[in-house]
Amino acid sequence: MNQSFMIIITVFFPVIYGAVMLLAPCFKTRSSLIKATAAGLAVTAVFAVLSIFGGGSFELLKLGENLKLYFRIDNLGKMFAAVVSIVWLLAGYFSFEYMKHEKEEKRYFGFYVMVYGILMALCFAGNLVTFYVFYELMTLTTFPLVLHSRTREAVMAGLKYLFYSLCGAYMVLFGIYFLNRYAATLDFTAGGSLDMGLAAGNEGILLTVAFLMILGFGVKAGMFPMHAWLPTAHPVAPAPASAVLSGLIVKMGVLGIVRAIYYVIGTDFIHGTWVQTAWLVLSLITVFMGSMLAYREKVMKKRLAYSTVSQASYILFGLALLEPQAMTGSLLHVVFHAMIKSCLFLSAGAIIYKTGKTNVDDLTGIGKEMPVTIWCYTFASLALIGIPPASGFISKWYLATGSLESGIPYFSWIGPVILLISALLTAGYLLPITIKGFLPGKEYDYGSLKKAEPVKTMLIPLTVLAGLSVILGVFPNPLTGYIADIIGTLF
Amino acid sequence: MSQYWILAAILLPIIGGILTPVLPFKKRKQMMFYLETVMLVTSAIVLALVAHGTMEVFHVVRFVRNLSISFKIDGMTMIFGGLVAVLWPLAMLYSFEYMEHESHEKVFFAFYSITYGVTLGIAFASDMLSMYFFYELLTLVTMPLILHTLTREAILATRKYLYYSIGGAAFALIGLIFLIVYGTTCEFEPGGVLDMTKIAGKENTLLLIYMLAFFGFGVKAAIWPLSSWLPQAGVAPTPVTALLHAVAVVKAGVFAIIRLTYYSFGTDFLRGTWVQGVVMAFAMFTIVYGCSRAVKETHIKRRLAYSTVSNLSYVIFGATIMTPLGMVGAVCHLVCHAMMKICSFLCAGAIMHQSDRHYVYELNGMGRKMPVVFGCFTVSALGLMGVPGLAGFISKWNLAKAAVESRNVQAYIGIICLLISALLTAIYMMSIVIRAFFPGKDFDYGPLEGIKDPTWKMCLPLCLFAAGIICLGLFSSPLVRFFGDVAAGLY
Amino acid sequence: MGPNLYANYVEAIAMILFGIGFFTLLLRNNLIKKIIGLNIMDTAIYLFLASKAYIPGRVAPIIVDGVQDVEKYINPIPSGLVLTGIVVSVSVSALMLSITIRLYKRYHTLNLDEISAKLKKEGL
Amino acid sequence: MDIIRNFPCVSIMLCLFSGILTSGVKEKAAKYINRTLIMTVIVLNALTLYYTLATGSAFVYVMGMFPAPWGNELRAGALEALMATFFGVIMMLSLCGGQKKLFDEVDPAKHNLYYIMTDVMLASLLALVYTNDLFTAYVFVEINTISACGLIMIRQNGRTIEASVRYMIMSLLGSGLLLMGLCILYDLTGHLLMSNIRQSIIEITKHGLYQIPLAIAICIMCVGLAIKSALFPFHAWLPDAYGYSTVSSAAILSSLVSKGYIFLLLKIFYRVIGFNLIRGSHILNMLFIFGLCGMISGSISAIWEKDIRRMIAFSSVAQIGYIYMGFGLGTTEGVVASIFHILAHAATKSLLFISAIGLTDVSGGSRSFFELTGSGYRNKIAGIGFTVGSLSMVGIPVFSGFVSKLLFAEAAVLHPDQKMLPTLIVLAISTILNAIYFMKTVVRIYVPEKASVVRRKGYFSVKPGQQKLYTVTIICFTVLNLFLGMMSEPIIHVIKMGLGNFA
Repeated sequence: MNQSFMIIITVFFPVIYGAVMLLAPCFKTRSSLIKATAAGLAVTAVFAVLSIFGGGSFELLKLGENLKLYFRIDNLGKMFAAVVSIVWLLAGYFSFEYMKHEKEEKRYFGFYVMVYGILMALCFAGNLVTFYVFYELMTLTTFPLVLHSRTREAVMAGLKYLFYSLCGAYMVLFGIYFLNRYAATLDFTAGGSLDMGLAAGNEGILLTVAFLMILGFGVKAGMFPMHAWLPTAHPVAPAPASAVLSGLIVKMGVLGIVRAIYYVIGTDFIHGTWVQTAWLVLSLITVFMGSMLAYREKVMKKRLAYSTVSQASYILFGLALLEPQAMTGSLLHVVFHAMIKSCLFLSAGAIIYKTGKTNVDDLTGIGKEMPVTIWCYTFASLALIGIPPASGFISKWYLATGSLESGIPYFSWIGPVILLISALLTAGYLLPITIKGFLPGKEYDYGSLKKAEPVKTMLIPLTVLAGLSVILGVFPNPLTGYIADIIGTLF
Repeated sequence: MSQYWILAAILLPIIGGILTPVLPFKKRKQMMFYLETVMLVTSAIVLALVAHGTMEVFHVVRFVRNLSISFKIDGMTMIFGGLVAVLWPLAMLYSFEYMEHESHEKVFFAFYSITYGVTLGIAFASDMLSMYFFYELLTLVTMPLILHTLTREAILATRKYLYYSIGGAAFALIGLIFLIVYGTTCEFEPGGVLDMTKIAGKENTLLLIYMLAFFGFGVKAAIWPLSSWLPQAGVAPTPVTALLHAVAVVKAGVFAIIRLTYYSFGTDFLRGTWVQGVVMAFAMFTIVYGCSRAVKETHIKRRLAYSTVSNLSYVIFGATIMTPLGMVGAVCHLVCHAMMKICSFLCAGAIMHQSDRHYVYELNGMGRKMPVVFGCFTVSALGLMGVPGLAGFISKWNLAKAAVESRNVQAYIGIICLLISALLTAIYMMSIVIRAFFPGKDFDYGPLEGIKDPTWKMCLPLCLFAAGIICLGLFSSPLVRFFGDVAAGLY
Repeated sequence: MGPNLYANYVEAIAMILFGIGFFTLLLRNNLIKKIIGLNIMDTAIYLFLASKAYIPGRVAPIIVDGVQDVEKYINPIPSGLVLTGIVVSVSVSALMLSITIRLYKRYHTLNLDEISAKLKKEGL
Repeated sequence: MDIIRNFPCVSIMLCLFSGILTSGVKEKAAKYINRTLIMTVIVLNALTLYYTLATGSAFVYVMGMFPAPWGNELRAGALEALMATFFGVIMMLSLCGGQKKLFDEVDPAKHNLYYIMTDVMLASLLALVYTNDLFTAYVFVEINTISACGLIMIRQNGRTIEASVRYMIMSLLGSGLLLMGLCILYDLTGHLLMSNIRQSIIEITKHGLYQIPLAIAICIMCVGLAIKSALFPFHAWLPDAYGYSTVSSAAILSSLVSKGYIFLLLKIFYRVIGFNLIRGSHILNMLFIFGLCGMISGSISAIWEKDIRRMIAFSSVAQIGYIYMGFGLGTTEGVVASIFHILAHAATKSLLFISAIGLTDVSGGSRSFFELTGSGYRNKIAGIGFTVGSLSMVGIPVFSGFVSKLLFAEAAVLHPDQKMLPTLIVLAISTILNAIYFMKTVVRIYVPEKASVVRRKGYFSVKPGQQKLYTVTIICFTVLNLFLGMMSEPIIHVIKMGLGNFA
């Protein structure tokens, strides 16, 4: 019991803690606020670790019959929870320094702590309803992070984010309504729990439902055609926020799809149907389009956001193949991309923080000013492009092989091609910064050069993340092994 | 014996109201005390009756032959009566504060409490005629409340209200006659009272008549195209708009429709006929229509009124599914919406009363100045959006569940309407919240000086309602089970 | 039709007269003409009644030399009716005429439409 | 007990004689005579009603020595007695309510004329109700016309005189047709007593003789009476006649005179020709259609009307439409509904007229709808009266109008063939229209007028105490309305029984 109870603490402690932080009139000085936040995050992390190792399940309360809030920790959940915790803590640590030049930190940190709890809840959610509940809450609580700066642009972006997400959420809700009828149970059961007896004769509507759910969760994962909010919303947020948005919140969309398709509807049901085809098409379009746009984008954070769009769809593509290899690839990419993208955003943040430069073209010689940052950036980019032995390579390899093995006509070979192209594009939009940064060319006057290396608070997260994104690539086996037995239950 | 308590419950507020202008009150306080006592005593009686359980019919006045004014207590009575009994005293408390600066408030309060009695009459009515009687009476006693300000537009609004309602009642009367002639009895009985042997061969006429009666009652339930009186009636003082045009009057219309459909004509007779298609289609259209008008509207109260229009049609939609589950959904939303809408209306009223701002674009930054009011408003807004954990989610869940269970394609489309309207709801409610809390980067709070939360008389009801919304959202299952029993005809 | 019509030509004429009177009363604007129409109408009815009362080859129901059997006399009741009718119509015409005089004194015209026009002007 | 058998005749005679008597005396005495007369009439007929209910059958009173088929007869059944009593009551109340106005508007020299007229009017009404002889009926129709004309023009101004002329002309047309019709009937049957005509008509129809003349006769009579009772296309004379005469005349005319004719028509249907035969002929469909048109057009013109009294007058056009519609349904339920509506409408409409006058008085005597703003506060009792009347007309439960509407609708629902839907729809629509113009007025009279305007226009306000008689009248009318609305059961029972006795 106490183990299961730990889940509840993990979920609700940060939420309540954050709420208190928001409402409490204390925190005169900044340091006290920082301390409070740090404490909150740390404690939550401890709880998280405990519950990850504890496992177990817990039913909180019934909102209505089969509307129960139910938590269960399975391997998938553990993996996501681990990733989330790592990135969240690092980004948080980064923001202690970064947020100095933003106003109203109290609100920021308050919500930051809250969202941590909610993400935990999403990872540990035991059934679709619970997942939906916290999915909505995530939207609402991350919303203040997005429009933190409260400029008109930020507010507009925030609204866009809100309404796109709600739109997606309601598609999902539509799905849930039907699954509640046609699924034996809404609890996540590996391989799906669709009641074929009931489903017989209603395949049409159920396939629609499946597609809507993919689309709905796809909103968060920035899948075409519902991707438009992402490049607007991520950049306006403060850098750490955009790091976690791109690194983690997007992944929650992915998690949602995995849960819905692999754990409720079941892969067999949509295998080879128009839904799978549509899904593949959409994800491939997104992959290509995302990197194209990123390539043409000049503002750094926007460029990174676009790259998120395309990278997230790598994962979706892998899932859409409904095939173990590819699935492995996707889950690996979830982990790697989380590390990499947050690393990239954080370094971008560091650059903005120190130099205030946002446009890519201004960054000539930046490598001289802040070498460590740019080195981290470079490693991360290499990983994202997929240069062996860096991590990205592994995941993409699995994806490619998976797609070739899947034997789905056309897509089995179109997929890898597009992945390659987009990899090239990735190189095209990430590396120039490094190159220009270190080799500014001869007309760059070194006189004006001044060291602008940020303080440790910022460097540590950067280096850790960059390190991880490489090391995980070098020693992928524990991770792949872990993922293998997740997948073992699915296929 | 306790039968006479029903009479007491109905007559007490009526007599109390009539006495209000007559009694010589020294101070305003005395009148407040007097009225509040009347309200509370009445509510106490009603709740006691409801708790006491079902009760046989008893006749008060005989009109013609078997037609009489008679009362009984059954499931629907419990629900509606209980709801009204809970809401009324709070709204009364609120209106004391609100009406302080309005003129000739004695008359106002007189009719306000008379209306209470009449509404209870509708709730307790045991047959169509009695309900029709109180229904007409309701129109008349609420007329002075809308007329209250005596401005030109108030007069126009009143006229429109009268014409619409009385005209509607005329058509309802036709339905009543048919029930008298073709029914085995005039009493309300679960499953309907039509005498199948009599109507053999006349089915189509009866369906037509049902449609007429439906739209007749639909006037008060503000179904398109008969809805335009409701936003116009917003000229009335806010307590009126809140209580009558969010709860008493409009809900009486919906209540009547449920009575008509489930207790008089009987769903077995109506289900699957063309008339079901028609009425459901109208309900669905109204759902979307109301929301979209609300989005365009900038006057706060009118916006809320339009949102009422659409939410009422949620209930009607539930009713027109014509299955027990549908009725559960309908009743559930009837209750939840009452809570949420009265809360949001009272908030709007508080805003107007404190700051005398009536338009949405005037609300920038008010959230800082009136945290309690806007907090409650946010809760109700989220509830209306159907955010999980709040009342709205539960009722929508039940509605959608019923729709899915009914295996009726039109109902499926209805679900989509629900979700679309949920999105629109998000737009028109959240836009207010966001304005209030995130007025924009360089917004000066200068003009807002002196605006603050109202006194406890206003805040207490608000907070109670907000709390109610949350409780309904979290612990609704016993209530829903009760509704289920009611729908199953156990009460 | 033809012989039938010939047989009851009196009734036919009565009907025609009635029609004339009726429409005069209805359509004429001049009050006096209306009254004349009224009288024509009534007269037509009396004619009708009288013609009904008379049975060829019988005598008026006045007792001369002792009562004889019923078959000998014509039907007396219609005559009675005619008398009553005359009384009524006389009184009615009298009333009409008196009103007409009043109106004429006020408005110096007998044309009903003109009178109403003047009334409108008076704004009563 | 059998002495009661004489009461109908006695009451008629009383009226006529008191009319003669009145002409000799001062107006004050005339008033008392008139009041006492009406009271006695009410009492006598109430007793008759009681008697007929007790015996459960109608009785025939032979006038003079000759038995049928030669002599002249009265016939009293439950329905007749009810009608007579009710007419008496309404007339009483209308006179009381309008009395003050009468003093203001009519110069004292003419008062006893007025009372004579009312007496004669009452006599003719009773005669119309009771008589069993068609020709007598005709004679009293004419007397009725004359006295009505007198009532209209007792208030001497151009409008009333013109109105009375128009009224005269239309009703003369009507009575002409009626006379013609009954002459033809007499020609066909050789009888004037209703019961005898009935038998011989049965004979005729059995042998299938004279069908066309019979049809013509029926048609002419119907049209004649329809004209006299202002059915839709023939209602041109009505608004002025009701709108400009002194108020009690208006009340009496609207609620009694036209009803008398309608009742006569009913008797002709049931007692002379036989309802089955009527149902067979197409005359009913004609009446039905005219009735429907009347319901709509009357209300619409009322909505356009700015003069409140004319508005009420137009509304009675609509109400008469209701009644004919009920006949037109051609079922017993329909007829019952119509008869009940005769009562309900009589009670309501006179109430409306009388309270309206109270309202206009406190609004500077102007009858324009817009001047009435806030008059409901200046003259409370009148305001209440008007509201009650309006609600009853709109058909709010517990008021008389609701019950009659209920009955009409029920009759329509029970109707075998396709007349059902049109009836129901038109009922609903006309209800809406009623609501529109009556509620508009109610709202108007309860919207307080600005104090400045009140001062400028010199409006005064009246306490209920100041005009006791008026107040009492209004209260009586209200009670009557509520009685009809809530205790309608016995009355409907009487009506049904009376119809049973008719045949």
